[in-house]
Amino acid sequence: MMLRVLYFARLRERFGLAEENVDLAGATATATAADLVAQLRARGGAWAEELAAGRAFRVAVNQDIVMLDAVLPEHAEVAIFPPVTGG
Amino acid sequence: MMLRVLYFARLRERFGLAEENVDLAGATATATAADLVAQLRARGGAWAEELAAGRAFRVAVNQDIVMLDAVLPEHAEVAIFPPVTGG
Amino acid sequence: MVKAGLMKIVVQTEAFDLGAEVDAMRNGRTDIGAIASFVGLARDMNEGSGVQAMTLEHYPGMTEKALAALVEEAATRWALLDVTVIHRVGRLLPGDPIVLVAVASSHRGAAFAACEYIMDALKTRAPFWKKEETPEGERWVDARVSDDAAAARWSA
Amino acid sequence: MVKAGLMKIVVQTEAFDLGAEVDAMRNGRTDIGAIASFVGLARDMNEGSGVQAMTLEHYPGMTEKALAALVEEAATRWALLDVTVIHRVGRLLPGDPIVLVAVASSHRGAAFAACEYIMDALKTRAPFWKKEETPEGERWVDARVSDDAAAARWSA
Repeated sequence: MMLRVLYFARLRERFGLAEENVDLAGATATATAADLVAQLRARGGAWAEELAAGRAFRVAVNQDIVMLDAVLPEHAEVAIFPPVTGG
Repeated sequence: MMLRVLYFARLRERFGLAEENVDLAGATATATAADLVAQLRARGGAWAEELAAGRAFRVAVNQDIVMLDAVLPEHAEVAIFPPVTGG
Repeated sequence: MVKAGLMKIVVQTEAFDLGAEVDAMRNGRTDIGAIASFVGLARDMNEGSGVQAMTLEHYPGMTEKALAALVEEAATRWALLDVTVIHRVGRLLPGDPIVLVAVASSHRGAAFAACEYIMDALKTRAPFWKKEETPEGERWVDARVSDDAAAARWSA
Repeated sequence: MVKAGLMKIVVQTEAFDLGAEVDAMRNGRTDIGAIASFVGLARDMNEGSGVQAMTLEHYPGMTEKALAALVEEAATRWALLDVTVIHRVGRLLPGDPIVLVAVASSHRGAAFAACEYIMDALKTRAPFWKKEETPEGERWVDARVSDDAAAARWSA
């Protein structure tokens, strides 16, 4: 399953990457945001560190913030970012 | 006891009077706002009507809103007016 | 207490300029994080009747004193950096601004709360009275029970 | 729901003009009784450090969508006549305005509540991030527990 993945703020800097296409390995129609996060975390280094369980990050699917158990539509735009601090 | 008495808004219109000097009859050092109101009420007509017990009016002594049992200082500026409606 | 010179209270017949008042508050300062402001306007309807115009009367001298007391109370409850209150008097038409309250603080919670507190207190304790011109003639506006309730919230 | 055309949501690098935005809301209307507004400004201090400048990053596309959702929620809770939200991005200096929220309603209670609701929700749900320049170097601002608490009030 192909996904467009975006990173913002501290995560963008830590990963050295603003966006990429990710092929979610072995994904079925019920693949979730948690599956994507697990695959990214397996890259090790900053990925393992920033996306570790218990770290505060947020996931948006097609521009709506979701829980990690949200199912990912094909070709979804998924964004991963720190808690927001605007205003 | 001489008092300067001011009327505002509907009361000013009903009484046909914006301000006057009132000699509070038989006043002692413990004369109160209620004593002044009673003397004005005794004038009858609009005075009796607008200042009747249970009518909503406010009294300020030297520009602070007070209860009717407030003691009146000599030469006080006393204002009697309807509940306020600004803003 | 609001520092001397950092509280502006004005009663005037002229219109006021919200942008200019807020700019004057923040001009040259870098410690203000939040400015909450309120503008109250004359409406064309009240109590089910059309309102063609209104005239605001006040009690010169007491008005300024009462407004200053409300602002000082707010500054006792919340950490405020600056407060401006401008209230118009005289004849106003529907759409005309009547009152401006602007409150500056380091943080938004204090700015919002103090601004609303001052407006609620002003509605019940500052000596202004409105007379409306309607198709049925002139009438003095009655005090609203909802304004008493709004003011009473803050002493809960 | 806020009527089509009566909700303005903008993300921009330029400064905004509070007075002009509020005037645009009330221009030609006589049904608005209250406009509550809020301006958030960049401060020179945060978490005990001097802040020389900050840069605001956002998520184009999602930002506008998230802000529109917050405004629609507010319009479901309170009877609103108009709402404007402007949020700046890019590099800002202490004293610079960051965000503007203005809410028009017939009555002040609704205007105040909706304005504060939108600000609280924006702080926790709109995708903006602040990076501060301090004497100790650059740092991303951490989300504040107090902002979560402020937003959670509204679902009580």
